[in-house]
Amino acid sequence: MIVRLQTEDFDPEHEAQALGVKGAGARVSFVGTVRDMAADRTITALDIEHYPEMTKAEIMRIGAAALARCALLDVLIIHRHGHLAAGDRIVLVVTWAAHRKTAFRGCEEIVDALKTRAPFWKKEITDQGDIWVPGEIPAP
Amino acid sequence: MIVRLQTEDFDPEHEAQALGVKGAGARVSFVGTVRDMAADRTITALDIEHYPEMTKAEIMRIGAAALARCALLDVLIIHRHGHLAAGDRIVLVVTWAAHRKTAFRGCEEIVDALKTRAPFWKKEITDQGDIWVPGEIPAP
Amino acid sequence: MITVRCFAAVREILGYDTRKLAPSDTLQRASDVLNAVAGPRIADLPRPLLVAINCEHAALTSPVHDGDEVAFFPPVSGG
Amino acid sequence: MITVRCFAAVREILGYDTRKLAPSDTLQRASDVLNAVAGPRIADLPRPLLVAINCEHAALTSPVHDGDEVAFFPPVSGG
Repeated sequence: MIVRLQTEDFDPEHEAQALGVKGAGARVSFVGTVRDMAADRTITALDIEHYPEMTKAEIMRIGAAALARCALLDVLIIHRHGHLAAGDRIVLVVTWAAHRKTAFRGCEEIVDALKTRAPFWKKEITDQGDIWVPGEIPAP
Repeated sequence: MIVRLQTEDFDPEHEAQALGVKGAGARVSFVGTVRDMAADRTITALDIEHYPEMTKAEIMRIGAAALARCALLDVLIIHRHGHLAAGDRIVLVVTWAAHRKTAFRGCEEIVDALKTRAPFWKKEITDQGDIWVPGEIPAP
Repeated sequence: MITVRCFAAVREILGYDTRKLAPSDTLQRASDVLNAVAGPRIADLPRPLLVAINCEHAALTSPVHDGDEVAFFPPVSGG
Repeated sequence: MITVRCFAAVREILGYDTRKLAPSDTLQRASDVLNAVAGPRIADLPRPLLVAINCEHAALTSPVHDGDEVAFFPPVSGG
């Protein structure tokens, strides 16, 4: 399992290839990007704040849980922070498994967990001013 | 929506970028590859037969159904046929959506439908002889 | 004419991939076409057997008309 | 010492990102730490308010010990 936090962009295919996972019949990738519109406002940029000492540890816990629960062969998670422009990639989650269902399940579980558990906070820079993106409340 | 059938390999990221989809917050990709092991046998290659006149039409129907049902922004499906080696890519399905849940739902629906509806048949070339891969029976 | 197409194990068992049949009153449904082309080897064919008519999934009970292409094949395995 | 960290809207409202508190019998739980650092501005903080202790998610009722790092922040938004 690889977990990386960075300010720079990444190439999803290059990163996935670099892991050199063998024997997987299925690979599922999620790429999240900065949207340029939300409801009534135009978004020009996104400032992503995080809790450096906690972020990597929490993402490792999220990845390890999915790895075990979904019998994944490997997991790659790259998350950016800092100042991003509309259209920029924010996050990459790749899961490898013998079969498609577990690869899909693992990837979606990780993305869901990032939303509710990984300590990032996003401020949208919009034509209506700067707005904190409301976080998602974890299920009890 | 792009649907392509080919014998040659493809680069997943290059193909996805080429569509130039704008405004998607989420992109989910599935890459299926030829496994090198299955239960007790070693697989060296896979011969994929298909029904050329039907295949593209059926995949277009599958993609269009997911596009509408999951409110996807766009869909890309590339499927190979012919003689593939263990580890080779077989299929790429990419879905773009405003939000992650619909992108995941759409991608998985398409991959599931390819399994049960797209007219491909796979013969594994293994150390135990050549074996037709059993197809999946569509739900009634 | 009715065009019959066979794929994968069906093709291997019946020994051809394409055949033409003259339309006839005895060829009302896809199952009639199958009986005409398979004869006694019908027992050797994989089950379930899938049917497509004019490149769309159909059933053995689906009606067949002059000019149709009727295909028989085992369950598919795309993706 | 107990280290207090504040993020995002919590940081903006309280006006600092890190503070140190001397351990005391009145600082038993994360909620006691919050009261000590927020004072009356506690009413302005976003709800629900999340808590982490030593870089793991915790609750306002979780116990706090000397040497702990206690963080307060709004619901997160990764991915």
